[in-house]
Parts: sequence; C-alpha cells; structure tokens
Amino acid sequence: MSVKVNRRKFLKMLGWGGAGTALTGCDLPTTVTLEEGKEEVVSYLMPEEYAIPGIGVWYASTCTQCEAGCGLHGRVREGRVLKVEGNPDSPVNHGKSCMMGQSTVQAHYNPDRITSPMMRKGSTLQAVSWDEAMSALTSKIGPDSGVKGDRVGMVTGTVSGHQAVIIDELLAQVGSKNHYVHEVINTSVWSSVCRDMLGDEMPKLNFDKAGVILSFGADFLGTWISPVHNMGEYAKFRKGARGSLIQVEPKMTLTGGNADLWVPAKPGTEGALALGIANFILERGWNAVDVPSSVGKSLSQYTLTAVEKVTGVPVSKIKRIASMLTERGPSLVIAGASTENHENGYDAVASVMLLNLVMGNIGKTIEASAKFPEKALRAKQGNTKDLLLLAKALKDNKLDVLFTYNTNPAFTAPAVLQVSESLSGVGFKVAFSMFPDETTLQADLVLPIHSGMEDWGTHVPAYQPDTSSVLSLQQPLMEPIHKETRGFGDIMLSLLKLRNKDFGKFADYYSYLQTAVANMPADVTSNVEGASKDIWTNMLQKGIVKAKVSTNDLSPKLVDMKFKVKQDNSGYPMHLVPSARLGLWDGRHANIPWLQEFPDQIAKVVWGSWAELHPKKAAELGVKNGDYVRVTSASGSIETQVYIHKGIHPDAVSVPLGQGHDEFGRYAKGRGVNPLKILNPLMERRTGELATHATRVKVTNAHRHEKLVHLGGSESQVGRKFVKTISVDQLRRTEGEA
Amino acid sequence: MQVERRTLLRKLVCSLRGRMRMKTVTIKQLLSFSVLAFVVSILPAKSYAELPVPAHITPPVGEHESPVVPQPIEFPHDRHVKDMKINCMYCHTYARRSKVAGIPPTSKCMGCHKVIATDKPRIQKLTEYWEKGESPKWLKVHDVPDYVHFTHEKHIRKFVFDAKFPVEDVQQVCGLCHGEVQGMTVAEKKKPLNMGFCQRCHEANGGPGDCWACHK
Amino acid sequence: MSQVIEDKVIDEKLEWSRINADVIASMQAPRKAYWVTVFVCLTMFLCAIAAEIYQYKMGLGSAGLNNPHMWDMYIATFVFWIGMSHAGTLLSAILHIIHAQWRKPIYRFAEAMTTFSLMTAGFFPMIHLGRVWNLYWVLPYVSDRGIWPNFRSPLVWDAFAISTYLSSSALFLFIGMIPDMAILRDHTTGWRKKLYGILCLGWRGDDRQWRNFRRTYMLLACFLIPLAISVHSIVSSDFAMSIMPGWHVTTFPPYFVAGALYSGCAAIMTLFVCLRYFFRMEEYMTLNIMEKTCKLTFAIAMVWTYLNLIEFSSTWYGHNIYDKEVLIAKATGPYAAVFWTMIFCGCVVPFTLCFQKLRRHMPSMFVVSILLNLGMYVERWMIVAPTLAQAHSPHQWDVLWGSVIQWAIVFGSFGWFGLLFLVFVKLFPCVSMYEVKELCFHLKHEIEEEEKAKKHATTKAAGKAEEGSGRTAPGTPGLEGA
Amino acid sequence: MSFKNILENFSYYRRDAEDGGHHDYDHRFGMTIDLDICTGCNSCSTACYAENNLAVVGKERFEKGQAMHWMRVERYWDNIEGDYAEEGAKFLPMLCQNCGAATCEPVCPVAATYHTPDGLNAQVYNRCIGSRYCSNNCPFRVRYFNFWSYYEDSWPEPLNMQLNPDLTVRDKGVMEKCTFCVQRIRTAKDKAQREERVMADGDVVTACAQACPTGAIVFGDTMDPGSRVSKLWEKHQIHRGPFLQKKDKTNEEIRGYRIFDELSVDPSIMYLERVRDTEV
Repeated sequence: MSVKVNRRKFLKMLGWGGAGTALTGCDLPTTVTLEEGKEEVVSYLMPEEYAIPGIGVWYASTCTQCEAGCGLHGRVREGRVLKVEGNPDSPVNHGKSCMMGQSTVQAHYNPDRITSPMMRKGSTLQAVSWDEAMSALTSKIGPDSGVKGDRVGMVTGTVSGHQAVIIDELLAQVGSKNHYVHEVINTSVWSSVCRDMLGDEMPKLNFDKAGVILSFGADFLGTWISPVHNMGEYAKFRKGARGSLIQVEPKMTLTGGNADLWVPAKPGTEGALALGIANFILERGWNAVDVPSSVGKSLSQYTLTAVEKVTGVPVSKIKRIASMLTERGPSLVIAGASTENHENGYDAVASVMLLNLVMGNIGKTIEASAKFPEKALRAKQGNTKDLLLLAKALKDNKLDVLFTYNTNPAFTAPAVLQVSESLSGVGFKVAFSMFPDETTLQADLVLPIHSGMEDWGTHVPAYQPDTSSVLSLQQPLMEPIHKETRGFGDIMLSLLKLRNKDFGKFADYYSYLQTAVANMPADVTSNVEGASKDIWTNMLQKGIVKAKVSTNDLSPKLVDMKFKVKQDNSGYPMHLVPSARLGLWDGRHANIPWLQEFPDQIAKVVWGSWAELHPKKAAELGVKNGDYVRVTSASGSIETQVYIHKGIHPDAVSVPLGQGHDEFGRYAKGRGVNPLKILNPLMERRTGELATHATRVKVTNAHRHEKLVHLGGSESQVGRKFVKTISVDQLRRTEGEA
Repeated sequence: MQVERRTLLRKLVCSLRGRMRMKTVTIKQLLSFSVLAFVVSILPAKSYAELPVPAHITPPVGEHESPVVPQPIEFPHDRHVKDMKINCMYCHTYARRSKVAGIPPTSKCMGCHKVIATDKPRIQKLTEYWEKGESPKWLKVHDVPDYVHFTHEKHIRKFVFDAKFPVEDVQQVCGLCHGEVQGMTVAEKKKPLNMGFCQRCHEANGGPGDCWACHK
Repeated sequence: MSQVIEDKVIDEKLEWSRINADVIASMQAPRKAYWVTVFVCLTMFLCAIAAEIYQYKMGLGSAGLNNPHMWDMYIATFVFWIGMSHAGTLLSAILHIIHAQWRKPIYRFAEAMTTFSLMTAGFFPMIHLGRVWNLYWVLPYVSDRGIWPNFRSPLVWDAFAISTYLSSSALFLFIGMIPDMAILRDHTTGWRKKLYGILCLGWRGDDRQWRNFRRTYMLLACFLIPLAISVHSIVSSDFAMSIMPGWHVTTFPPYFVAGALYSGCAAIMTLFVCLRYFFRMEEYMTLNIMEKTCKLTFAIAMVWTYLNLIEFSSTWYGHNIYDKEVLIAKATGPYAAVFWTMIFCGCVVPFTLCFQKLRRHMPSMFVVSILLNLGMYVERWMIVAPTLAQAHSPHQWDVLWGSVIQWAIVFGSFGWFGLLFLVFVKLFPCVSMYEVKELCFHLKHEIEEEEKAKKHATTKAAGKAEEGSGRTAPGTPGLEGA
Repeated sequence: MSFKNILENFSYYRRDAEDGGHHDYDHRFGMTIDLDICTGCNSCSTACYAENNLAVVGKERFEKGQAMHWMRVERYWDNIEGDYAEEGAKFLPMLCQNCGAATCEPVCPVAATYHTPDGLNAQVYNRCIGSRYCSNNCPFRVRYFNFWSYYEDSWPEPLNMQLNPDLTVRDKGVMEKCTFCVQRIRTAKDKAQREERVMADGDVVTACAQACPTGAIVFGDTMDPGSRVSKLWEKHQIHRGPFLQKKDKTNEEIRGYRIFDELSVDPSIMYLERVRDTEV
C-alpha cells in the first residue's frame, strides 16, 4: 500500500469508550447487551483510505522485545492493532516470530503502563503535567542548569539506529561520555574473542552450511544473538544433509533439548574440553588447517585423560565428538553464556574458536558480516561491564543526572553492587519508561514513553544475517492508547532543541527520521527495492531497507591458548547457573501475562521460579519436585521450589532469570526469585564483564513443600507413540539424502 | 391477539439473545422463555412486505417491534430515501466492501449540508459536531449477537451484483432485513434478525446451512 | 410346626381395625429420632443449596473439575441415585407379579424410595451442566431455528429414559395408594381428610373398582419392569458408548442393572430398620420380612460380584492396553484405597447376610446395609474417576478428589432425598394397609387349613391343605375399609 | 432442516452416523508437524493465544489443571538410560486433531460439535450447554472447558482492546478447542469467492503455522493434490480414513504417523518422527 498522509492521522483509532461501547462494525467480542440502541457506533470524521471498518490491514514495523530486531507486520482493524506476525521481507526473521514477538501486543496494551509523567515530591512519585515535567527537566539539565560533562550519565539497553544517534548527540551536547549500555543476556565475550581472532565482532554464522554444530552453552535456539533467525537456519540445517547438533553445557537449554548429543561438562571447564578436542584432532592430524607448532605444544598438556579428569566428560565421548567434527564437516563451533560468563570466559571462548580455526571453518561456516555503512547507526550492544562501571560510578557519587531508558539495572544488578541503594545518591534521575519497574520507581522524574507499537524509530540489528546490511523501521501501528505518553525520540528531540538550534527545524521525531533517512549515504539509498524509488515510502511499506555493502574476508589470528580451571575449595560446592529463557528473557517481560502463563520449554513450570537439580543431588538433599531449597552464595541466598530432571550437571543448580520482581505491575510483582541478586561480583579477567555463571553456591533443603505448578501429568509417554524417535541411518534408508 | 403475540415474540427475541450472549440467565427469564418458546413455536408466522420484493428473492419471514432509539440527531431517512431518492449505498458505502455497512463519515454529510438546508436545527446540530471535529455518537439499532458472523458484502454481492439486480433499487434488497427505511426518520428495527429469521431465508434462497458459516 | 407357621411374615391375628389404627397412629406420632433425622437432612440440604448457588455464580471450576476430570462425583452420584430407584420396582412390581406375599408390608416405602431417588438423580445432570439454563435443548421441541438435539448422544437418551421412568414410577406409587387413601379419608379429620378425599379419587371399594384397580396395577407393574431395566442400561451407555478405557465395556448394561438392584435392596434394608424404629412398626415390618429381604440382597450381591469378575477378567485377558492400564491403576494407583473399599463392601460384607443371628439383629443389619450402600456409591465413583485420571493421553493424567463445593452438593443430595422420604411417610402410610389385611386374611386361611390337616392327619387331607394354601382367598378385604 | 427432512434423508444421516464425518467435502483441512525440526519454543502456542482470544487463567487455576491452551507443547523425558538426558527432551505440539471420525461429535447431546464440509471438527460455542461429554470422549484431551468466567480477569482494560473481533470470547460453561483458525479460513474463502477463483494452497495459514520459526507446521487442504500438505501425506504414505495405515513393506520406517491411529479416529494431523543421530 502506498502511504501519503501523516500516519498518525491515518491510524486514527475509532471512538473507543471502554466496555459496553463497540466500534463501527467492530463486533468487539465483549459481552455487550444485544438490545438495540445500547451500543455506540462512531464513524470516521473523514473517510480514510484502507481503513474499512471490519477489514484488517497489515502494516510493517520492527519488534522491540529483544535486540535481534526482527521485522513485524501488525494487523490493524478499526485503528486497533490486534496481532503481530513476522515481516516476510525482513532477512532477520523471514516472516517468523518468537513468543516474545507475538506478545508485543500485550506489552502495548498492558494494564500496568505508566499513563502520565510522574515527579518525586518528598518521598513519593506524583502525577504531574507534561509542562511541569519538561520545565523540571529543563531546569535540571537545560543549558543554563550548569550541568556539564561526565556528571551526566545515560543507561540504556542495546540501542541502534537513530535513537542511538540522538542519544549520542545529547550526551555530546552535554559533553558526557557516560553512556552505559547494559544487557544481562549478551554475547560480549564472544564478540571480543571474534574481534581479536577473526577481526569481526559479529561474524555471520552459517548454521545451514554446517554438517555438525558443536555448541558450548550457546542457546542459539533460545537466547543467543538472534533466536528467530537461528531457528530458521536450524531448520535448514536439520532438513538438508541432516546435520547433527552437539551441545556442551551444565544445564539443558532449549538448544540442548534439541541436541542429538547433550554433554554435561563440569561448569566452567568447557574451555578445557575444547582444547582437549583440539589436541586430539591435532594428534590425529585431522586438522584442516595446519597450526604453528607452538600452539600444538601448548595444547599437548590437554590429554584426553587429563581433560576427562577436569571436565568429567568420558574419553570415549571426547573422541567421538572429535571424530564427528572431522567426518561430518564442515563444522561450526560456537560458545555462549554458560561458557563465556566465567572468570576465564575469554580463554574458554578463545579455545572454542581455536577449534573453528583448526577445522578450517572460517570462510565456510563463519563469514564476515555485512556491517551497516553508517557507523553511527550501528547497534551499541549491551554488556555487563557497563553495569559494573555504572555501579562504581554510583558508589563514588560521580553522577548528578542519570537517564535510564529501556533497561532496569536496579533489578538486574547483583545485590552486592548495591545499585538501587546508591541510586539515591544521584541528584536527578530521569526514567524514560513504559512500566513502573524497579529502576523507574526510584527515579525523580518518570517520563511515560510510547510503546513499540506507538513510537517511531529505526533499528540496525547487531547481527546482520544477510549479505546486504539491513536497516529496519519501527512505525506506529496505532494511535497512542494513553493520551499522556510521548515518543522517546520526541522527548530527546525537545531536550536537544534546548542546546542545539539545528534541531529546531524538526517538528517531531517523525519529521526528523524522515529527513535523516532521506539523507542516508548513497550505498543505502541507491539500492532501494520496490516500485517507488522514494526510500521513505519504501521503508513505510516494506519496513526495512537493505544496504549492499562489500564485506572483506575474515583474518583468522591464533592467540596463545592457556585455559586454567579455577580450583575452588570454599564452602560452596555447587555452581549457580542463572539460565536465561526465551519468554521472560532477563525479566523485562515478566509483566506480560501470556509469557507468564507459557511453560518454560524444559521444566514446563509456569508463573514462578524454580531450581533445577539432578536426581542424584536431589536424592542427597532428600528433596522431590515442589520441595523448597535454599540456594546460598557468599553474597546472599534465595529460596525456591525444585524441579528435578536429568538435563543438568549434578554439580550445578540452575535458577531461571526473569522472576523475583519487587515492582513491575500486577503480573510480575512478588513472583518467584531473582538469581542475579545473589551473584558474587566476579569479573571476567580479559573483558571485565560480570562473570554471571561463576558464582558458587550451596544448596540446602528448606523442608517446605508446595505443589509445583507445571504443565503435564506424566513425564513419560508410557509406551504411547506420541513422539517417536528414529536414528539418522533409518532416515537415510527411507528418505535418502534429502 | 396480534399485539399479544408481538410482545411475546419480542420477549422471546430478547430472552433468546439474553441467553445467547453466554451470560447467566435468571430463573425467571428461564421459565418465561421456555413457555414462550413453546407458544411461539406453535404460532404460525405471518409474512408481510409492503416494499416490492425483488423477483429473485424469497423474502425472509418475520416481524419485530421495538421502541424508537433516541439518536443524537434525529436523522430523517424518509427525507433522504423517499424524497431525495438517495441510494442506500451512497452513504452506507462499506456495505459492498466489508462485513459492516458503516455509518457515513461526518464529512460525507457535510459534503451536502455545507450548503443545503443549513437553516434547519438538525443540520445546525450536525455542523456543531463538524466544527468540534468529532462525529456524533450514534446508537446501534440493527445488531446481531457477538457470536454471529454476518457480512453485508456477501449478501449484497449475491442479491445485487451477481443477480444483476439494478443497483438503484438496492433499497428493496436492504429492506428485506432493515424494513422500509423510507418510512422512518431514524432507523427502527422492523425485523427480528434472529436465527429463525436468517435460517428461513437461507433455506429459501439457498444460503449455507453450515453452522460455522454464520457462527464464530 | 409346619412351613407356613415357620416363616409367616406377620401375625395373622391382627385385627383389621387395629391395622388401620396403628398405621394412622404412625403417621401422627413418630419417635423423636424421626424429628432429629428430619432436622439433619434439612441442614444437609441447605448446605447443598448454598454450594449450588455459589457454583452457579462462579462456574464449574468451583467444583474443582479440570481438564482430564470433566466429570466427577456429580455423575457418580447421579448413577447412584438412578440405581437406588430400581429396588422399588423390583420389590413391588416383580415380587407382585410372582405373588411373593411378604412384600406387602414394605413395598410402599420401597416405591416411595424409587420415586424420590429418581427426583434426586434428576438434579445432578442439571447441577453438572455448564449452562443449565439451556437444559431444554436436549429435548426435541419444535423451534423456528429448526435445530434438533443429537439423537446419537446417550445423554439425549437419558433425558427420555429418566423422564419416562420418573413419571411412570410416580404413577405406580400413586395408584397403589388409592385404597389406603380411602381408608385414611374415613379415619382422619381436618386438612388430612380433605387431602385424602381428593387423592382417593372417590374410591368406594366396590367390586368394579377393585377389578379395575387390580388390572391397572398389574398392567403398570408389567410396564415398569422392562422400563426399569432399560433405564439403567441407557445410563450405563453414557459410559459404554464412549471409547474411554474402562468405560467402553460390553457388560456394562447388565452390570449396571445388577448394581442398581443391589444398592436398591441395601437402601431398602436401611430404611426398613429406620421406619421400623421411627414408627414402631415392629409388628408389620417383622424380622421374617427382613430375613427375606436379606436373602434377596445376598443373591443380587453375588450376581454383582460375578459380573465384576467377568469385567475384570475380560479386561485382563483382553489385549486393549489402555483398558488394562486403567484396571491396574484402579487396583494399585492413587485410587486403590477406594477401589478396595468397594470390593470389600460390595463382595465381602454381604456374606454377613448368611448368618441368621445377624439377619435378625436390627442394629447390625443397619450397619451392614450402610456399608453396602457405601460400597455401591464408591463403585459408581470408581467407574468415573480412575478412567478420567489415566486415560489415553499421559500428558493429561491427573488425580482429583473434588472440592468442598462438590462434596457439599453430593452430601446435600442425601439430605434432599431423606427430606422427601420422611415427609412422605409422615403424610402417607408407609405400610400398605389394604395389602397387609390381605396378607393377614390369607395367612389366617392357610393356618386354618393347617389346623384341619392336623386334626385328621391323612396324606390326602394334608395334600388338600397344601393345595388350599396356593389358592387365592375369596372376599375383598378392602371393603372393610369403606 | 426439519423433521420431515430428517425422515426423508434418513439414509444420509445414518451414513454419517456410521463412520462419522461428512460425505460431500469441499475441503479437508489438515496439518503436518515435523517433530524433527520442532524446537518446542512455544511460538505456536503464543500465536494461538493472540489469534483466538484465549484466556490467561493465572497460577491457581493453572495448578488446578484448568488452563486454556488450545495449542500446548508437551515435553517428554523418555527411556533415559544413564545419568543424563543425552538425547535431549522430546517436544510435541498437541492441538485438536480435527478427526474425520471424531469421537466427540456423536456424544454431544445438542450437536454443538459437528463436522463441517471443510473437514473441520466444529464447536459452536453458543449452542454448547456444557455437558463436557465431548471432552471426556476425546483421547487427545484437547478440548478445554470454561470453568470460570474469564473476561474480567484475563483482559483488564485496556488488554481487551487486543481481542480478535473475528471470534467470540467464550464465557463460563462453554467447551472450546482449536478450530484450525476457522476465522482465517472463512476470510480466505470469502476473498477467493470475491475474486471468483478456487482457494489456492497458502491462501489460509493458521496462526501457529504462520508463527513457527522453523516452519515445522504445514497447514493446507488435504483434498487439493497440489497442496504442500497432501504432497507430504503422499510422501509419508498417510491416507485419509478411519483405519490403521497400511504402509508399503519396502520402507516401513517412513516418518509419517498419526497419533492414536489405532483408535480409528482419522486425525487430520500427521506427525513426522523425530530424528536423532544415535551414532554421536
């Protein structure tokens, strides 16, 4: 559809007066009375193209539920967005969507959204008008407020596109460099290893080209880099030559659940295993690329037996994995959360990457990615290093003004960092927020922003899965439901106007975007596809624009491998695995009823937290499903129910992220526990990331039982043919090499 | 007797709907309904149609009485339809495109009434709305239960376009379910629009008999 | 003493006028226990009402039902009450046809029981229905929507069966009472007189009326027996027609009928003991009658046990894995305790009926009959619950014990039944006067024959006596009432 | 339809009664779910909630077993020798199988559930009286009953603005189940009719199939030989009809199978066996 008029007007929502009244032709399935003359029907003031009551129209936008930046199509009827689906044009998700993407609507229509600006008066936050709020803002950080330099900070989640640009612009105007980009679920160690060893921090991974994937705790089907895209690739990988997936991790993730072979290595020893495999391969001379003898020497200490002793993975398995890598190649070896978030995570990931080098996967299954030409628009990826920095800055009272946007450090920071305590030290805290989460409620000024379906924006996925780089447009699918919310961009723009006159010419963020997009470099604008050559119209229609960029090949570089497993003889025998899950993610979606109601993919538990234990360990503790256990670390303890299964290493206890909110609306508040709270402040040595998986804990029986609320009566099929498994050779015999 | 029966019919329709909207029903309604259901089922239905009925349609049988709904503006259908001879689908323009006929956008009214009959009080009221930039809150008269899937578009297509029926007489077709609008000011519900009503017409004119064709 | 004297069920010397007096007295001054029971029943019933109102407002979730357990105790209780209703038919109709004299003093309350337990059962489909206000949709009525019930569904058959059975058994009860109504009309005053006056439909007791009366009664009896059988077969088809393991059983119809008669007899024993005590009926509800009832019960119990065994073994030796699983789960799974209770109460307890001492000892009989009833109730529940708990899809396995609401309503149903019954026996004679008179008359006659036979003890005379005992006696004792 | 009609066409109705289902089908919609590439990620389930106005029941009611997920992803731990689940978990998206000879249909006292000419197993909400016999008689246990009135609890303002107007919100006392997104089918049919053509493969995609990130779910008309679904059914030798599948002997290990085929209910969903590399 071609779109000319201003979309806001275009998306005008038909009269909505709460229950009892229905929209023109919209038989909203409430239980409205059917006596005639009870329902109100309101007509459009002006007839508008494409807005026929009773007929749904699809508009393109971008998903803001996680950082992957999938393209969306939203179904709009009578001016209300009803459902979102993937945007087939987007190379990120090819028209598919995950559960979080589908739930965008519930974030948007959430009953707990903040509906008006709030300002701290005394100890409480009170609703104020926008004028009051803005004047307060101006007085605090306007040009004549005297606030300058690094005393101003901004905490955000991963940002990209023009939001990133204006954030930078604002900070530049103020003269501050404190942009803390924080994500708990990140791949920063992986990225830095890739940068050092391959020269590309987000290399393109060809799952579909791989014959065998060896993944060290990378939950690429669930939470790693770009889940929806990965799942699409995974399907190809399974369908084509029927590759095999080997997953090495302490706790079975969604990916582990789909693996052909799931190998539980002792938590924190994955690096040793990788080197062991590498060593074995070198010994056998299976390596596709010959490596300098120095490396071979340093590897030689990782003999199979030694590795078995360290990792607890039997020699036979190590051999088999090694031979698989060689026979079934081309292979792809990746590493994720449970490998990289240790104090020696960098070394571990480097050892994993070594395997790729040795097997000669570089250029085959790992390729250079297409970087978006405009550097400023590229994604600023979140990490936990910035969290530590922020915590430090707060402790030392380095900040007078702090903006928070799209992040919740008060929830995600370990208790020992005392982020929420020391936040009070900051003179003026401004929260751009949709929901009353922990951080927002600590702010002095709360600015309610539009939801992802009401706001304008552009996104450049950090992971570019295509040969051409993509910029994806986020456009409103409907008129804001709440009158008092504003777009993030609009607010930032009005702040910028105070300091920089150049921005004066933009009425709102919409017009700013329009101009900015139109003035993008030639290699973006030149190859716009579609009927109309006008890039803006094209983006409105397609939701994305692709930039053909030339990628230079990766430059593999070996680094010296020495992976030491840290011996820990403190009184904490177990490893805490704060496992992320597709759904609640890092806790940002805990206020979405759907995502609370959907069972965790592995444990199938709903509406709460649980601790996963291995049957052996459970027997030691004398607990059964539903019993409460106390998980104690050096820096705190949590109490939750156990779920016992064989998908976890006996030395590990896994507590999922997402629950344990003190605030954050009716659906999230006071539900479950937050494992991040009891993490020890350990750092990854090379990158300075927070080593989230390094915390040691002890688990004790709390002698309390409650029924574990989870899906499914029997955990076994009891001989029924529900899911039947056959082996690959059977498959080959019947269907041949597809 | 006739009146008796009308009220009975009406009560029946209401209780029918009261029940069907899947809300609990009071015992009283319950009893009265079961009695009424019996009574009505044995009463012969009387058909009437003052409008000329299009030759290709067997008209649906049934009648309905209900109080006139107080609309924000007492819109005179009779004037527009009878005197001005304005086609239904000129204003209710979505009827042939969507499941709903749609209330005409205020701009459409103003299209004429910027100049026509501007001195009339009702028009002045309309103009007020227009100047305020909002459209009047009409009350829905012809309503089917929420679990009924009815599309104007299909009916218009079958009975008008596919049947090569002259579009200028479309009112005869609309009238089958909406009564003789040319005789009313604001729209009144003259037909029961309940399941029996639809059912009979579907049987007579070869409409779908599948439950899921109309129920959702 | 001879056979006739041995097991004469009642003292033949009872004056007919005294019979009238006793029975009428019973209706006016029962023991305290009666009033206590009435009160208890009333409270139970009121609790149920409260529970039902709550459930109606909130939805069936409040009954604790869930996805696998779409049905639970409501249906079990429904089947139980339907079953109970069969005893009356058995006792009055069947025994009437085979001229078992001893039924006469007790068949009246048995019939009452039939009617009332049916009335109780009738509630349960409604209580259990999600949208009860649409109940009438299961009946084929002419509507302008031209839609009909689904005649393939056993639930629709239920609707027909139960309504027919209820109406006809009520009629049977009423017809049987007409002569007594007349007697009461003549012996009572005030509102009772008016009431009975209306109910006796101008009974004068002349020959024509008696002839018609007996014909009608016999006719109804004959009609009722096959009906009763069919009703419970249809109820059984609610389960047998499904594909669920443990429900899809060929022997269910006979099994259900047997179970029905069983529980009915057990119930009769209970009520027998109660009434005998409440209304000082020792002379009418004699131990001999109790003995006969017990023997009958024992016989039926054995039939039921046998059918159980058949069902189990056919499942055990069959090759339907799902059925087998359910059977094993019943015996060993979460419901095992309940299951074995059923086996104990249903198959073991009846053997106490073999001992004459016990049979003639009312308190122990009371306990035994209660146990039998319990067993029969549990049996119904063991049909419904375990199957749903462990059906085809293991993912949906679940164990359910019902919520407070559900229990309250189930208990309340007993209260309701008790209430109806107690009011009835207070209002109408729980012992059929005219038939007792008949009984005495015949007995007297037989015994006279005995005496004669004794006097000149010749085989021929003896033979005559035997013969005489068989012959129905002349005269219409009913006239005495008039 | 009237009583006269029943009498006249008795043989027709009887024939239906014998082997269930319909006889003059326009379409027979069916599905294929490839358990090999299904990752059990719950996207289908979410899409279903979004499309079909499914109620969120909350923790307490979920515990009671009263959840309303038409599309549930079952997870099985099975035959695990040794200490670890080395084979991973087994996932199974379970939804109404829209059986051709559905066991739920004959037992409904008011014919609220019946077979449509599209081969769908219909549930007419406003006709349902809530006897729950259908659910009891469903071996898959995929029918969900509204044990409570969910409207207020599940969609507090303004969440109810998301409700899909193309189908009702069911109130308490009504049985409901997966409809193969009949509202989408309806729309697609109308569209095809408007454009005066027959429905083509891909005109209608159910919410779950649309969302599935791995494309494990394929939906289509099994009567249209050109459709992807019928091609798959052909390939895996699954045929319509309430009987046990006869597979050709040469390769009896073909992956297609229908759950509870031995019950002769003729499910419309073919599952493809999960393949795992046992050599690893």
